[in-house]
Amino acid sequence: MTEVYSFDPLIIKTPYEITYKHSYGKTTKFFTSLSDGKLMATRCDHCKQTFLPPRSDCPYCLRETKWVQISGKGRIHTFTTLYFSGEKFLKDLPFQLVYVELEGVDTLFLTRLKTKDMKKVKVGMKIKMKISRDPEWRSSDIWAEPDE
Amino acid sequence: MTEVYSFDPLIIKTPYEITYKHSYGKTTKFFTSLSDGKLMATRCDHCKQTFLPPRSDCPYCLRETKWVQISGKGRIHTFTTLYFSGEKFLKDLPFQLVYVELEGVDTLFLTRLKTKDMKKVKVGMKIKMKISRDPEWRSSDIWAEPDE
Amino acid sequence: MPRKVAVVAGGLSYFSKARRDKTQEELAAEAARMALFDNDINLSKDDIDGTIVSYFSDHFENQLLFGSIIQDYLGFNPKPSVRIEGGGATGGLAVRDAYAHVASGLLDVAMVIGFEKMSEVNTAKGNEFIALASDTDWDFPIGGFYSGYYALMAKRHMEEFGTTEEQMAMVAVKNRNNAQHNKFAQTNPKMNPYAMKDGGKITVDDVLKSPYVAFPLKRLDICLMSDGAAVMILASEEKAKKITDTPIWITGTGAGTDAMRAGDRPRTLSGVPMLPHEKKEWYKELEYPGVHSFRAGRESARQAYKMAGITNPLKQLDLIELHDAYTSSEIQTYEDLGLTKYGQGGKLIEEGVTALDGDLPVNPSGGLIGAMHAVGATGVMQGVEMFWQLQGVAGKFHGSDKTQIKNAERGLIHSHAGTGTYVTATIMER
Amino acid sequence: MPRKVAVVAGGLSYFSKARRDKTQEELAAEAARMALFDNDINLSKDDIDGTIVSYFSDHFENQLLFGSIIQDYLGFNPKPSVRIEGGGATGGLAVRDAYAHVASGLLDVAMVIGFEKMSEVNTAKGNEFIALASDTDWDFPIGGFYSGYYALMAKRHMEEFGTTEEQMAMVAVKNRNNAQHNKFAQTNPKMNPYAMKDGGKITVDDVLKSPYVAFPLKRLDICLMSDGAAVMILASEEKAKKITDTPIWITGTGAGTDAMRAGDRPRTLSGVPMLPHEKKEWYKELEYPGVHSFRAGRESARQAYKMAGITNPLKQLDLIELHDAYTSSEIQTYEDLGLTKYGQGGKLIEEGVTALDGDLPVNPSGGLIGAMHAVGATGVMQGVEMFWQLQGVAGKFHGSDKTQIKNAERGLIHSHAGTGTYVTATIMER
Ligand SMILES: [Zn+2]
Ligand SMILES: [Zn+2]
Repeated sequence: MTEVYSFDPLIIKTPYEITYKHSYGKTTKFFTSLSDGKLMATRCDHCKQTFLPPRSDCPYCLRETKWVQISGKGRIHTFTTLYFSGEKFLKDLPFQLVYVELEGVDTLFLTRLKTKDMKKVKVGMKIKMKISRDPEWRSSDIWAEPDE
Repeated sequence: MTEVYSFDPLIIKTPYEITYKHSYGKTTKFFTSLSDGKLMATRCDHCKQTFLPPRSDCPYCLRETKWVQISGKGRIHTFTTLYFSGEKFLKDLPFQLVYVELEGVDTLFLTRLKTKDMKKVKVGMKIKMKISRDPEWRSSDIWAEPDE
Repeated sequence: MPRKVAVVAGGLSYFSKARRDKTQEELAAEAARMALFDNDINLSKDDIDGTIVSYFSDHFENQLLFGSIIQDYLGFNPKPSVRIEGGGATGGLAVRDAYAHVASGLLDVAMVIGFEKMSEVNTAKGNEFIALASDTDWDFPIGGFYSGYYALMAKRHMEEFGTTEEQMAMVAVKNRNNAQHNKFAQTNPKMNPYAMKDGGKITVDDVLKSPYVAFPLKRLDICLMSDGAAVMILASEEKAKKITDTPIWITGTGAGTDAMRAGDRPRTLSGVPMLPHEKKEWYKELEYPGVHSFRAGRESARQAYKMAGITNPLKQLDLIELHDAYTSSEIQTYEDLGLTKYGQGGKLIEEGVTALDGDLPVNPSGGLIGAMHAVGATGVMQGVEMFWQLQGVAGKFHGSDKTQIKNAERGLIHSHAGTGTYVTATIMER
Repeated sequence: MPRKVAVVAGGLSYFSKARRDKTQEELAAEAARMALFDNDINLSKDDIDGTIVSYFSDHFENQLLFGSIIQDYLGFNPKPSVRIEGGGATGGLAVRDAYAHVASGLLDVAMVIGFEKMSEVNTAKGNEFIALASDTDWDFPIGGFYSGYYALMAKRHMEEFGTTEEQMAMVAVKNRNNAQHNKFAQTNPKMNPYAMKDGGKITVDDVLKSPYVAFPLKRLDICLMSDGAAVMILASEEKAKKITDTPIWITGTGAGTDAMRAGDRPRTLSGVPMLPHEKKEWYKELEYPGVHSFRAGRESARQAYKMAGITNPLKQLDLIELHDAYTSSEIQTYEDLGLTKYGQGGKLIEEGVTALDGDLPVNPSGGLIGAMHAVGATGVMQGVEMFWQLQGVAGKFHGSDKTQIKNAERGLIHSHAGTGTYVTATIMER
């Protein structure tokens, strides 16, 4: 498994592999709702704040939050196109990332923008969130598309 | 790559792999000397201390150390037999670990003990360090055997 | 003069082999809610001036910068925060760091948040990660595994001092059985809904018959591996007196270190650092620091006793929460803390001195063997336990009065990493 | 009153994309030797009472508990030590923690040891590790990459305030070209034997023509990734005066935090935390904290200025070492630090205010773009640079007099993590 990469100095090359079993805990419902075509956020009625990504506990008062459905419509707050990335996403390049302001949500949401015409993209443009039919149980199961 | 391990809560199983290129830096000589059948330690003449594992810098005075050859003969300071271990070494179980006091060395050295008769092993028993002919460029390239 | 520092609140999550019902940050919220809402305090969340975040390794979740997620999740932005790490002693170091932040005036009220979620990898991989906290060039590649390192040290202690496997087993029985009165404990299926099913009381015979993991250590000699969280709130004297009528003062803190590879300890260059009640001639024959003992533990105790004015720990301490990673290391630590002479630790457990009804109870909570070892939470859990004990409310929180040490006025918490690479000792007083 | 705390010595290693000639601990020894032996001090290694160890991630070496290896390798056992971590701000947090340890009386003389060796994985994996320091449930899986996050923030800054790519390029030129007079700098092949071969001076045109990594950020807008180490020694007032005739005092320290996911910043719940010289009406229209700015940077500056009695930073500071992870973030940080109004950062670089010969030079060392970014070493490097500048010996250490800011009496070091998750500001004075 180990191979020598250099002798002076001695450098050895070794792979290391880990298998993670990651629990989404109380945010599970976000992912399982996607199969019903529903986009869910969490809300603290006490603090009148709606969170996406969902938070099971309100950061302001530490009360438990409740689930609310959102429309998935919104506007672009800012955007970029990536031409380089970390190892895992090199195969996807180039791609677009956006922060979106979603109706009924107090936080901005970071997601990919899928569009055929990047030149038309601008701050304030209307978007709609889309849900993958082939879930990977990741935040990448949803993305934004222009809503025209 | 990702598979679902449970839906409630949602638990996803994902492998993660890293390839390390690890440099032994200034301790390189320890490993390259093994192919000449030499066991090398480092010494600070100022502090009169000999270190194995080798240290390129003396912890007492921060001067740079020099290389010295050692005999590899010594005695068992303490021992154990492992019946369980971390993932990587499960295949080797059971095996013996010892701290050895080596001639001319001020530190104790942790290594495997390879012996056919574990029942004879005791604190103070004479051992001799052996060098692998099939190096993996790891500290496991040397080990202790009874020296009788 | 630095400012006086008090503990004013504590909170714990239930501990479990796998708390899959919650994410790591949700577990931290469970403990934080208890600290803020279930203690008898005059304090709101907004009164917290900053946080000290305590967790061991990014490896367990493959999430770097987790400290930021915790600070954020609990809603403390934009206030100061820092993450502390030092292996098994992470929690103890975090408590000490919070002390430094408050004593120096940087924070008036500080929350210490300790947690670890070790269940997102399998147990053998978890053990491997822990072994990656030994030297990966030298000690890990030969089959490194912490139970092996501790077995080597325990064997040397047996050889040097005559300590027995039966004495070690007694430690396991004490701690495991104490845990049966603590509802947070992982080995307590009667009170903890997330406990292991095969928990409950054990006997010396059970321990001796449990399979060897690394001779002389058996399965029941070894601590748990847990998911969970623990939270403490510390405050300056001025604030503490407004927050609670019964602040618990931190009157001493010490931190020691030792070689990453236990074999590198300079056996011939040092003697035993002396405690006030000890005599040099006791240890004339003793090679020190050897692998039989923890120099860092001794050094941390020396500093903490000096700061707190303790000259005879066995008499002046009312209880101890001690990092019992292994039964052998609890015995070794009795000696490092000066509760008895080096070599006499085995006798101490045999004589019942450290039992729940002994002169100096050690690990009324159940410790790492009976209650939990969620690395970054562990030292903080000890602080919470000591806080409740000294306030006299341990029974209320544990769900059983049996663990409350009567009239406890002063205690020590002891946090420990690696083969003794980092150790902290902290004195808390009513 | 907490004790006064001074910096009394500093040391650096050469920085490089890959220092394969040495292990991480050997690099730390290189910097520690310089701190102990090449500064004009009356101090021996045995006078150090404890260490604060600063590194970002176990992932880069697959060695957990590395803090212990460093403490051990440099020969500080059995004295106290603790590891501090907070992503890119690790170094700044470590300096602050050392301040707390000395001010609180826990340590009289403390060594801060910062290092990182990022070359043991390839660059794309290194970038992925850094991206694992963003939320791995939400931000990482969509293609998370820090240059992308900063691009989103930079684009919003451009949109909101009219900042231009040319202004960003000017920051790169300033820092890269400053680095050509600093022998430790990774982009300086004339003076640093481990430098990149294609280093040297650059022009605005070079930056604008370099390929986009994430629009609007181009390759030359982005900081380096380095191997290396940096060491500072801090001391109490009493000790400092014995150690050196020219101690440099730490007169202010602040730490701020913000949401792990930049989108979670509560845009509608907070206003701009005001600095003494600012007027509320400046920011009536500004949604804050947005993703255009770093609330944590603002908060850290507010605390540090208050502690140091600074009411007008542009006038009262003589130089700044600033965490220029991106050219855009240097411009954003000008505003967070109150050197100019929010929105006017681009003008500041355009007008040459932060140039080596400007009113308030920023990053005379070359910063993260010109000199190095070995994460855990970075904030400590800034402290070493500031120490040498305020002592007036920067020329001697840099190997060129060009970088020494004349008569520098007071400076600020600024350390920054994530998308602004942790930021520290520290004021140092002659
Ligand atoms: Zn709320
Ligand atoms: Zn020496």
